[in-house]
Amino acid sequence: MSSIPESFFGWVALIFNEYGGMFLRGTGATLFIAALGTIFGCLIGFVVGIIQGTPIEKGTHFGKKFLIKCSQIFVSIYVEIFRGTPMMVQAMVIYYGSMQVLGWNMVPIYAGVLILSLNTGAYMSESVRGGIVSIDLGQTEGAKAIGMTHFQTMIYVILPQAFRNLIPQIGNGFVSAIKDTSVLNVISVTELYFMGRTACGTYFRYFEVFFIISLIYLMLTFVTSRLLRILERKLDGDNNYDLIHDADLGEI
Amino acid sequence: MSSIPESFFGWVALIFNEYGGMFLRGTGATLFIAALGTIFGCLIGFVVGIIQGTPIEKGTHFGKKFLIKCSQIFVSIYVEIFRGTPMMVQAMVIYYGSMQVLGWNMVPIYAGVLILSLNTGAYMSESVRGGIVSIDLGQTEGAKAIGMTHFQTMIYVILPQAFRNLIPQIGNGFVSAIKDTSVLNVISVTELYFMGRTACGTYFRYFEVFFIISLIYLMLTFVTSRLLRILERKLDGDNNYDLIHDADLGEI
Amino acid sequence: MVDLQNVTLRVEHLGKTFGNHEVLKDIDFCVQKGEVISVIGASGSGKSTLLRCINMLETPTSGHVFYHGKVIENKPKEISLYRANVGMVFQSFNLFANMKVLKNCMVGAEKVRKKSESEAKQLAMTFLKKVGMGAYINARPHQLSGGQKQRVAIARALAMEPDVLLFDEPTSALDPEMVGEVLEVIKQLANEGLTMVIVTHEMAFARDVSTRVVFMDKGVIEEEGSPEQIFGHPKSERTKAFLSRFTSQ
Amino acid sequence: MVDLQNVTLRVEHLGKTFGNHEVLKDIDFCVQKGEVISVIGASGSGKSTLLRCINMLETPTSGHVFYHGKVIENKPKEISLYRANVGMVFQSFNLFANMKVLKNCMVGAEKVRKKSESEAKQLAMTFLKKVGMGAYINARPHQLSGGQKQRVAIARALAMEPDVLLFDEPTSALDPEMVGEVLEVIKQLANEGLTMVIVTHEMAFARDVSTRVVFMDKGVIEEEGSPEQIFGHPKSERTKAFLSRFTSQ
Amino acid sequence: GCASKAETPETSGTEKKVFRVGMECSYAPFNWTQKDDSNGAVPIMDSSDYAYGYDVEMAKRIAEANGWALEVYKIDWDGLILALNANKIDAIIAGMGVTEERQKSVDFSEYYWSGDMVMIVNVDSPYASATSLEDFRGTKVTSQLNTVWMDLIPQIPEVDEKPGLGGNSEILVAVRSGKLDGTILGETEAYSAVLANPDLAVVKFEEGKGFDYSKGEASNAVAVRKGDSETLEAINKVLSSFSAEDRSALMEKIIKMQPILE
Ligand SMILES: Nc1ncnc2c1ncn2[C@@H]1O[C@H](COP(=O)(O)OP(=O)(O)OP(=O)(O)O)[C@@H](O)[C@H]1O
Ligand SMILES: Nc1ncnc2c1ncn2[C@@H]1O[C@H](COP(=O)(O)OP(=O)(O)OP(=O)(O)O)[C@@H](O)[C@H]1O
Ligand SMILES: [Mg+2]
Ligand SMILES: [Mg+2]
Repeated sequence: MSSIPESFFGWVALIFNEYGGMFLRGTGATLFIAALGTIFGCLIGFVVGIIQGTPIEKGTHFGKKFLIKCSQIFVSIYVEIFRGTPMMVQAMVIYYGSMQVLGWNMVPIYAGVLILSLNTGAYMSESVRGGIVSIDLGQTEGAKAIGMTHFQTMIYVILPQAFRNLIPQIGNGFVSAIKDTSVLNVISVTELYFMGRTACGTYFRYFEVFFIISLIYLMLTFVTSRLLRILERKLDGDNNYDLIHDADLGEI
Repeated sequence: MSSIPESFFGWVALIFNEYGGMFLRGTGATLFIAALGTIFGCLIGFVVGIIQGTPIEKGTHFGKKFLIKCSQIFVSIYVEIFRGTPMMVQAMVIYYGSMQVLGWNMVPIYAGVLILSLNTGAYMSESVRGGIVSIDLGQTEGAKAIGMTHFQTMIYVILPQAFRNLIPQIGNGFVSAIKDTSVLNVISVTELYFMGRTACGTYFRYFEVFFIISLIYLMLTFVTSRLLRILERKLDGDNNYDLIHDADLGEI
Repeated sequence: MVDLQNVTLRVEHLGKTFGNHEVLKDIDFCVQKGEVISVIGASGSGKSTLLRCINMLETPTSGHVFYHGKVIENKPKEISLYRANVGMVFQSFNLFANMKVLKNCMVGAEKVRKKSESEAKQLAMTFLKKVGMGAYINARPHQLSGGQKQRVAIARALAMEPDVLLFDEPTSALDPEMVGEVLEVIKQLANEGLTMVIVTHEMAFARDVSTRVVFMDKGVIEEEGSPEQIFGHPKSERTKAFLSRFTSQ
Repeated sequence: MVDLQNVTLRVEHLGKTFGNHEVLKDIDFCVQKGEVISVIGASGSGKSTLLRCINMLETPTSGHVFYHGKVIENKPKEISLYRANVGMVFQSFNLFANMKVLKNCMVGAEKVRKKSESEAKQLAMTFLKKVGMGAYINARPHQLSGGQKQRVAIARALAMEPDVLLFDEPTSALDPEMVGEVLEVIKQLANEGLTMVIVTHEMAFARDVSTRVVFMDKGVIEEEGSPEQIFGHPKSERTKAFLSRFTSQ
Repeated sequence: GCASKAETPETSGTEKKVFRVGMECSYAPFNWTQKDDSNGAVPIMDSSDYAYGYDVEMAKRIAEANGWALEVYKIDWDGLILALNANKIDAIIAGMGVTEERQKSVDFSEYYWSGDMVMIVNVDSPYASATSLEDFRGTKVTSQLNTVWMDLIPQIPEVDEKPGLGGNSEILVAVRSGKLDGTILGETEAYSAVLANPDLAVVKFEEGKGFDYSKGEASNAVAVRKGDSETLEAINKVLSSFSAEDRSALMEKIIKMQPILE
């Protein structure tokens, strides 16, 4: 193994041989953080979307009005800040800040999940807002007319429909998350991209290293988008339905 | 300037004093690239969305069928690759690759616009796909029933409606773009984040530098989201309409 | 004339303006327990808007709605409860696109009325069968024909077991046979004490089913009275003109 | 009986199945130039599906559609041209939500027929006035009442100056007065040579306006004939039963 | 400012003091990552990989001499200072050069390595045979962002300075592509880089015709928290016991252990 490779793929083979295991472990960390971050991020996004969309009607009790208004202002600030600042800065402030000021010693990978969730949540909440607007107003009216509260309307009628239309956004969010984990190396999370940089720092062969890294990213995102397409098709439901025959009606 | 500041804001003042002009120039570059990148990215996204959604009907002429199929495969590959690989790698390959292999000497800032456009376009096309699905099928049928082709249906009926619902995505895209320009540093674009890192490297005062940088980012994104909200409200149209009086009807 | 004890719904000085377009003008109107009121009138005269205001889906620009003598205030909780008791069938159906037919009719009983799943199912099935949609419980709204959607919408409203039902053209998409069946259902419900306000374009339906007919024109109630009165001896010129086609048949 | 020269539309062995649900069964049917055909039948009998198949909005599972003797093949260009000539008014209107009323009626003439803007506007205004919607040209679809939407939908289809028009319950949301007016418009169009197929639940409308009536039941054409024949002396038991409510009035 | 409450290195019960060191583990031959503990590599905290290189060897010796237990943390360059100030690590040993500005934020130990400054160019370019800065007149040059090398670029006559780039490997790509005529690098890492990229060549200047720099800029030192004199003294005591010859011998040995040369 002592000779230095001559060709592109010779280098690729050498680097993969030496760093393959590390790349795989890095991929594991990336996937772990990105998957959890996207899931929590979506949850945050939906919750924020609901809060932002809660109407403050004239007749609402004062205390409740105040509470709604406060939480709306709070989530607006949250969204603006987390959408508006680089995730690397957020990571530095949350991780090192909490250590310096509060003395918390967070485990980097969990801190990473937290930061990514908050970040994805901020973007997602905007998408959710768009998704809610795009649902026909008649659906809201139908739900209200049977006495559903705003919250019930959201949970049972609007969000399930918005969710289906938001799957491409969730896909985008996950794909972004996979790549955004790379900034977490400032808080010493060693994910895939950092492993790539490490290999570069050792071998000084940029294209060869990032050829491997990009292939791994591509595989992850490709599999994700296929899975989400399947989910879409599943949510669209069967084209078919069975008629219940009169004879069976009694049983139901 | 020679004395070492004691407080956080002392450092902030010192750094701003020293690097303020650079930060502003960096902001200019960031805005230029992000704005153009988002605009072209959206155009790409809409075009790709249309191509991906073009149905291949049984009766279509063979040549045309082939053409549609080819362009669909082509855009799918484009989307997968540009969504699936880190933008920094794309930048390296496009900028240095074109120089090394083709001898093109691109101007970094235009190369940056190109790369960001391609990247945003890939994400946007997924959003557009989601936006198109969420438009009521009746709209497509209405358009088809008056003899519109698939393309006309998209241009005159579906996309204008999808566009309105996609504004939050476009906002997200622009905000991401503003921050993603930071990776363009690998092709020597000196945008805001790069200026920040430069300032950090000199004084090692990360929090202070990134406090300033984050404030600038926040301002940019805040203004953007407000502007887009205004656009949304504008597109929703006036709540009001004027009845045309019988007397005036003749004139029209 | 008005038996205040039995007044279920009352509308006072109700006005609704969209922009500078006055759609309802100072409407006074009351509904007594057990009444079946038909609202007729030209397209665009404000019938749907009246129902929507009564159900608080539009906030009236002026005036108040009283339910059992109590003014309905714009408090979310109160309005939700009110709406559960005052159901509505929409002109455009508004079935929940994400639920199958059965679920569409169950969700209200389950989530709003807090009934058990089996009770809600029982209830939903009863009314779906009543409107002849028992066979379609597994279909999704977009798989139904116009008339089928309309019938599901009616069943959904009925499954809430409301006190008052507001129908916005409940038979517009139905064939005469089906209209007859729905008319039977409505009569039966009326006998069971359900109060109903029905916007309709089918004069025969209005004549046969209702205890009182309200004729609306350009945002005001032009004339109201018993079916015999309105169809037999309309007073206003507008009413006469409007009904001329029907009565000449 | 069939004058092949004048056959505008012909449907042969048309079948349509959704999943394992057979909605149309081997339909044969032809429309001659200048005819006004009413299609009646129970809810869910397949009337809308028939129109949608004729207009190729649903791909038939079997059978063919002929227009002026030429089979309509599933080629995008050909179908678009065919649809421009064979218009359709939907049961659910399907107005373009992003356009005002005027634009809704202009866009077809402008973009499909390639007329100039002023010509298209002229055309749109003519038909909008005809259906009494001239005053509403600046409104957006969601600001219209049900009947107003329906009238705009009719105007939109007419503004394409089609050869054949397929109407899916064109008067379901209209009051009797308006029904009368639309009937006038339809008669006038018939006189001008427009061929029409009208799905309707209004038997009086069918009787008064059409040259031929088709009764559909469970996906097949149960009976067809002149209005006198169908309403006066129906042969099939199903037809008799279906019409009993109407004829007993 | 809250770092003051921490006593360093931390004492935990009866166990040995722990000496926590941060580095990128991505900068051969000073520090790199490898998959096993061959050559005496040290495990990286929170990971199953190992770190080795000249910096790691230094850290090992410092820890050993003081009786501390060594922990190596792999942290991105931009995170190192933050980690130090947040008391996540006690020292940065990452090939860091000493500048006046940096000294305002951290304290530096004595130098533990000094190298020459060289340039890297394409092997078939006219500059491959250069011997003085004058030969680079008017060339397109840049170097790694936030390094002392960036500050030297203006010394090249009429230089066309390009913005600094993030990592060495990116800069090498830029030089190979022709976007740059050359880049400045420390001699030590330059030879490693050229080893991996035979189409590049190192230009070493003749005495007095090269860059003019202070000793600190060309030297590497350990960084500790400002005011943490206890740790600093302990480190300095160990470092001062190495002679220049010891260092050269060690570096020569380590360069041969680089993964590239295995
Ligand atoms: N997309 C679909 N998937 C499955 N079944 C469908 C679909 N569209 C319609 N159907 C079924 O086909 C049958 C005929 O529907 P169609 O809309 O043609 O009825 P119709 O005669 O127009 O009834 P109506 O008078 O109520 O409008 C109905 O039973 C309906 O449930
Ligand atoms: N959101 C709105 N904004 C502006 N105008 C509206 C809005 N909704 C309804 N209108 C107008 O109010 C008037 C009354 O509408 P409404 O729907 O109450 O009529 P309607 O009596 O139900 O008619 P139809 O019988 O046609 O359903 C119409 O002229 C309509 O254009
Ligand atoms: Mg109405
Ligand atoms: Mg139908």
